[in-house]
Amino acid sequence: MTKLRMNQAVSAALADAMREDPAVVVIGEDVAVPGGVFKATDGLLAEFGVGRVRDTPISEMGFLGAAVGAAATGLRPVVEIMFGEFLGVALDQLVTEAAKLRYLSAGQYGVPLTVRASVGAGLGFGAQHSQCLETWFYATPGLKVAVASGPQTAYGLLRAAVRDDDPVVVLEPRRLYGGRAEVVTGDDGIIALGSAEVRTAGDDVTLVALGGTVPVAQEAADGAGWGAEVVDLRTLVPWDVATVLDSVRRTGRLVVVEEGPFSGGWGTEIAARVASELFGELRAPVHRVTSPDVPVPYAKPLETRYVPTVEYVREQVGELIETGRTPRPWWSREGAHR
Amino acid sequence: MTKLRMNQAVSAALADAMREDPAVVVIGEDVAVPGGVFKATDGLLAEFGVGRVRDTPISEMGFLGAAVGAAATGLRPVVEIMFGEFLGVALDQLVTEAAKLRYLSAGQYGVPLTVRASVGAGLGFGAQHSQCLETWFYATPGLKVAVASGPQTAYGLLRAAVRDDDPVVVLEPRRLYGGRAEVVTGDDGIIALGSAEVRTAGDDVTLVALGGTVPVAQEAADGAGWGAEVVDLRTLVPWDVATVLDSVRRTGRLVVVEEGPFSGGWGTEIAARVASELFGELRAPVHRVTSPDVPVPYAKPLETRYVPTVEYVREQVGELIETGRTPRPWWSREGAHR
Amino acid sequence: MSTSLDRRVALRDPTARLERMMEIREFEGRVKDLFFEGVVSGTTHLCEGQEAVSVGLAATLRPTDHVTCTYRGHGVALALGCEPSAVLGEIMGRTVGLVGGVGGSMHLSERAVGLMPTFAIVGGGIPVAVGAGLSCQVLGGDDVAVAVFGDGATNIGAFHESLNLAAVWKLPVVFVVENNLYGEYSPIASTTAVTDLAVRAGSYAMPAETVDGQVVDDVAAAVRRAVERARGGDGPTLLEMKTYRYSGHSRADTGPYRPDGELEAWQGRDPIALYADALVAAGTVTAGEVDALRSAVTERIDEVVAEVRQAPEPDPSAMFGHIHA
Amino acid sequence: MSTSLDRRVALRDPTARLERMMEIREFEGRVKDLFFEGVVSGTTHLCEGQEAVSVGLAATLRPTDHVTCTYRGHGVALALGCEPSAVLGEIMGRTVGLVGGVGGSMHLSERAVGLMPTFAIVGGGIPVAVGAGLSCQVLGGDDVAVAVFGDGATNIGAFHESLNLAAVWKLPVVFVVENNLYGEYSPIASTTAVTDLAVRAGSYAMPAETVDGQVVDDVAAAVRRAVERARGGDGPTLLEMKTYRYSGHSRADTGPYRPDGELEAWQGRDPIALYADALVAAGTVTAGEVDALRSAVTERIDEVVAEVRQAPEPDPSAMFGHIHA
Ligand SMILES: Cc1ncc(C[n+]2csc(CCOP(=O)(O)OP(=O)(O)O)c2C)c(N)n1
Ligand SMILES: Cc1ncc(C[n+]2csc(CCOP(=O)(O)OP(=O)(O)O)c2C)c(N)n1
Ligand SMILES: [Mg+2]
Ligand SMILES: [Mg+2]
Repeated sequence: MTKLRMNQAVSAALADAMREDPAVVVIGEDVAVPGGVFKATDGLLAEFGVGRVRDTPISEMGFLGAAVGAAATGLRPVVEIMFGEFLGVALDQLVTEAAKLRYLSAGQYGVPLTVRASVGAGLGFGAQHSQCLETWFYATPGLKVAVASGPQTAYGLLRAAVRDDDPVVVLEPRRLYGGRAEVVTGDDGIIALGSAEVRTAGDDVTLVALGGTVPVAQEAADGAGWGAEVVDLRTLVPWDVATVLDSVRRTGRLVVVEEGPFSGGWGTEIAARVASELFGELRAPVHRVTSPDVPVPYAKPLETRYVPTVEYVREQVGELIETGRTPRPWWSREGAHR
Repeated sequence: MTKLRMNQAVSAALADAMREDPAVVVIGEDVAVPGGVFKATDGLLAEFGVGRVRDTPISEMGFLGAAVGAAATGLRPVVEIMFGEFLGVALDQLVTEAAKLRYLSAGQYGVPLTVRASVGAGLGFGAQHSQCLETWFYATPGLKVAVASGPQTAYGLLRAAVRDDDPVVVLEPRRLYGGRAEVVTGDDGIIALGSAEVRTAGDDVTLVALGGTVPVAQEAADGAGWGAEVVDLRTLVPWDVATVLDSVRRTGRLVVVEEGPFSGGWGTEIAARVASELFGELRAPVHRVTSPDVPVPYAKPLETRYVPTVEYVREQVGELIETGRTPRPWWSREGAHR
Repeated sequence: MSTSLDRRVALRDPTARLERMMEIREFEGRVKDLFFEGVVSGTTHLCEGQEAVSVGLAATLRPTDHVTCTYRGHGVALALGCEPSAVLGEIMGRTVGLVGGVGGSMHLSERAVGLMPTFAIVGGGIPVAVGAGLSCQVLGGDDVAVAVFGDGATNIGAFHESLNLAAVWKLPVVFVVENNLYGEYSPIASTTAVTDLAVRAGSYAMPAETVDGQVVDDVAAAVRRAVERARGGDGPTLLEMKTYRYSGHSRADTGPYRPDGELEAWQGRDPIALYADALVAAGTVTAGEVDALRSAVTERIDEVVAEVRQAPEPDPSAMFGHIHA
Repeated sequence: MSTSLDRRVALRDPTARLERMMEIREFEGRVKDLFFEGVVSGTTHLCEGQEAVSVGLAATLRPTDHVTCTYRGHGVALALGCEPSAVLGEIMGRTVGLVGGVGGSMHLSERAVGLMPTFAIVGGGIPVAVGAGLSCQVLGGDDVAVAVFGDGATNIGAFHESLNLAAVWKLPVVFVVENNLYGEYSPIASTTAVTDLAVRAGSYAMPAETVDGQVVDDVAAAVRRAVERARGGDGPTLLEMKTYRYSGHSRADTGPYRPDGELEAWQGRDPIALYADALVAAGTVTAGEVDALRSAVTERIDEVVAEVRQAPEPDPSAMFGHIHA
């Protein structure tokens, strides 16, 4: 075990994957010589050379598409999309090509492709560099989506994604890159796709969090007067329905903690499924604690308020438990919304 | 009132909008001289000329982006995206640019842009030309999404979209283009965005449908032994929460009828919200009748089975009402799934 | 019966190239009939008139080279070696189809002959070919990748990004644009700022050739030059094939937007007639043998059609296969 | 106090152009200091060294022309006329900012001077300028649209699609590429198949010019020629401005990837020094006046910084404004 920042955990995962399999190549803007703008590919060029670690032109459609073709013909590419938003110029290759290539070739061609993208607010990058965008990948059979919540999951999910024989998107909340923690590397550190982690035991509520909201939910639960099972979903597609249902069966309450707009957020999938499957068994309505329905604002006090805070999560969950009713979000309470 | 096919209703709406406002221009591949591959822009070139009705190169990012710029500077463009999938090469301009331009200019620039796109299965166009893709537009404050369900809604929603001062996506289920019905044109035919329509009264269940599943849900309800309020959602973002809640309060049961994969489908938004808001008031779990989690298959018997059929909807709803429990979908029943 | 690979190898022989062009022509005619009969659903994009490009290309490439192609891919598939019954089976959505009927006319694939799943999104296959070229370069050996696409596709961003990337990385890729003068119903000049597309290689300092796409051996020779450059490590080439599609864009389109006489002028340089004449002139075949070839092809395709008509449609369970590994 | 429009009109005067370049230089220096001080959050992309492009452009355009620009937009905003306090206010996330602080350094906008919201997605603003040009063409009048973007952006699909579309539709658009030799930390030759970007106009049969981007009046003259063509209905032009950014790409980047001496060589052709020398040589100003100008600018920016430091931060309710009409 070594203590690593999350970006170091990513580069450690890539290095281990590249050592394990010579077909693994790393492709992206400024990933080679500069080692990545978030330093998540640092050191790879030195160890693996220009053939396997490649700086690209600014052309996400081109190099993501190239990675799809390379994956179908013998390589195992890992593409860095510096900011998740940039998939907006390349989504076709992921959703309409990569995810369907195996199907449309009756299994003759697979696409063992991993796409890493940084996501989320918190670093003051403004409305076009701070979104999470998980739903872009929804309703796409053939595509898997995992989300890192810290150094260990960044390492373990990425290793699993690279080994996976199908396209996997790994989202990395960029405000967590600098956070440091002990990381188990090697095979023991690999986290199977599709498995959630129950991080704490508690009787009153299940908090399902993902990526950047995992530390928030955890901290909210830690100091609270109620007991929570905090579940790090880790993989969003396919998500671990069994683990979440088990947990909610035990606690009787579910709160999904999301970064991103309330309307149409990824958590609707979790909420809809759990509410139906556990109909009649819940002690309170399923609740989603989210950001408001606004683009991510820049000014610090605004951005800070945008992402659910520890206090806000604690307050919302507390009220849900206490009243058995859905708490109103902060923006409808304070009359902040015009 | 005139009887129009849905594609004719679209071109009638465009013609009326262009007569009303000289700033309205129509842009897309083969929309001018050929009148659109689905003949949804037929006759516009003859009436409005090459300045306002424009055939484009095959470059969705380019001409959608141009429409964004034109909308911000005085025009009111309507863009045809021939197949919804093609937004995969241009999504950036819609989600990351158009939807945020007003915000990022503090209201100095608005984007009165309408994007029409054909969607859905049923015409044998295969996996890359048959998807619905609604969730690509989810969680994007600033963007509205409407879906036509026949000639009247195609006319009325499009008129409203063109008048709207913000970007609106209007999805047109392509298998409905040929269907004919009476259409109220002019101001009386305009359908306000954000308003659902309760099409029939019934005591047992609310069926919420959208676009291509509206006729299916309607037909399923018509011949059934149970009574349904069939709700045509019409606008998906923002959806008419009040109307749906009212209806479900009356019936006590909600079934969302969706074309597209079960996992991550648009209906999770409706299901999650209703299940939470009406917690404790429902007689059965909210149920989603959808397509299976597969890419849209080509062969006729497969494609026919992919979209929820009238019989399947009827059967699923019937079982929900009878047992009060979530029916299993056909693919898990028949062991069709490997 | 011959295998796909046998069919591919056969193209070394000029007479086989003539025959294959005839086969494609005959095949496309049947697909059109079957579409109008209503037994082909959805859409079809026929390539009559462009046979020399497909066959010239296939005659030059190895089966281990990688090809990405578009929805207008029946001819390329047949040329590369795919069995007519498997191609028609796919178009008719039958279990005997190349991918079991889940793909359809726009989605053909056979790995044994290097045909990656054809692309229904314009430009979608171009970067994918670049990636296949990357595999060739990184994994060693001297296979190459080829992207086949239309004139209209040269206006989409993926074209530009792909050519730049292939040039910068010096990848073994050949870009083959079938300039058939139309993108759907729009003539090239209405959508494209230059109509000689080889010019566009200049933006990438890439070698380019303009090729008479109606002459199969000219196509083969140009492809050979480009492929040799690629195999030798000298990077990508853009080949513009001047050609023409006799049918309209797709389905029931008859091409009413075409100027009078244009189709006829191109038919005057029909790739099959040109090659037949050339082979007869060279003494490779006699006129009688040409007729016999044509009859044999017709008969074979008759059989294929009969066979595929009888072939079973897939069971719903087929839609659940091959989504994940 | 002067308005943005006054500041714009002033640029007709050579001395004002010199002063504005000084202002931009001084401004960017302060932004860097404030970033390191920690009072500017997120990111900043400075344009020191490129002042002549911004000012030459602004001196030529009308306020009713439309400009799309990138995240590296402080200089363009100031040149177009935006008040330094409003630009800095936005960068520091204050209510006095151009868009009230919700945008930040990458999102500046002021309609009165034609500045559309600047684009943080590479290539995002290029088609948007084409669309603004479409408005000009369809609505009549002779305003034009200008897209400003970097060398790296010429590799993205939107560049290609935009130039083709503008050419085919003969739109009044000027494409201005600031070729500063780097895209982030990557030198142009490592990502771009040609390094003289004016070449790329050839793919669109579009006129192009290569311009010395360090000489403000050369920039202005080239822009004037292109704008005249556009206003006259003769369509788009590509202008390649050869220039250089003294700072690194963004934030704390100091540009360690640059070859030794490169920065110094460019500083030897500093746009402000070149113009000051030229104006002194022409007798337009004296050396003493140049120094006085510089001091005045420094003082003014001092005041601006002091003012913005005191300006209030927005209230959370600000995030709910301007989402819909
Ligand atoms: C991104 C995208 N835009 C539009 C289409 C619709 N479309 C299919 S084929 C076609 C024309 C393509 O023309 P060209 O590239 O010249 O190829 P050809 O059909 O002539 O072989 C168009 C516009 C598409 N499939 N994908
Ligand atoms: C689509 C997209 N890809 C990548 C980026 C990240 N990025 C921001 S600036 C930049 C470099 C752009 O270089 P250039 O176009 O030369 O402009 P410059 O910064 O030199 O002014 C990159 C890669 C982005 N913002 N958008
Ligand atoms: Mg063509
Ligand atoms: Mg640059």
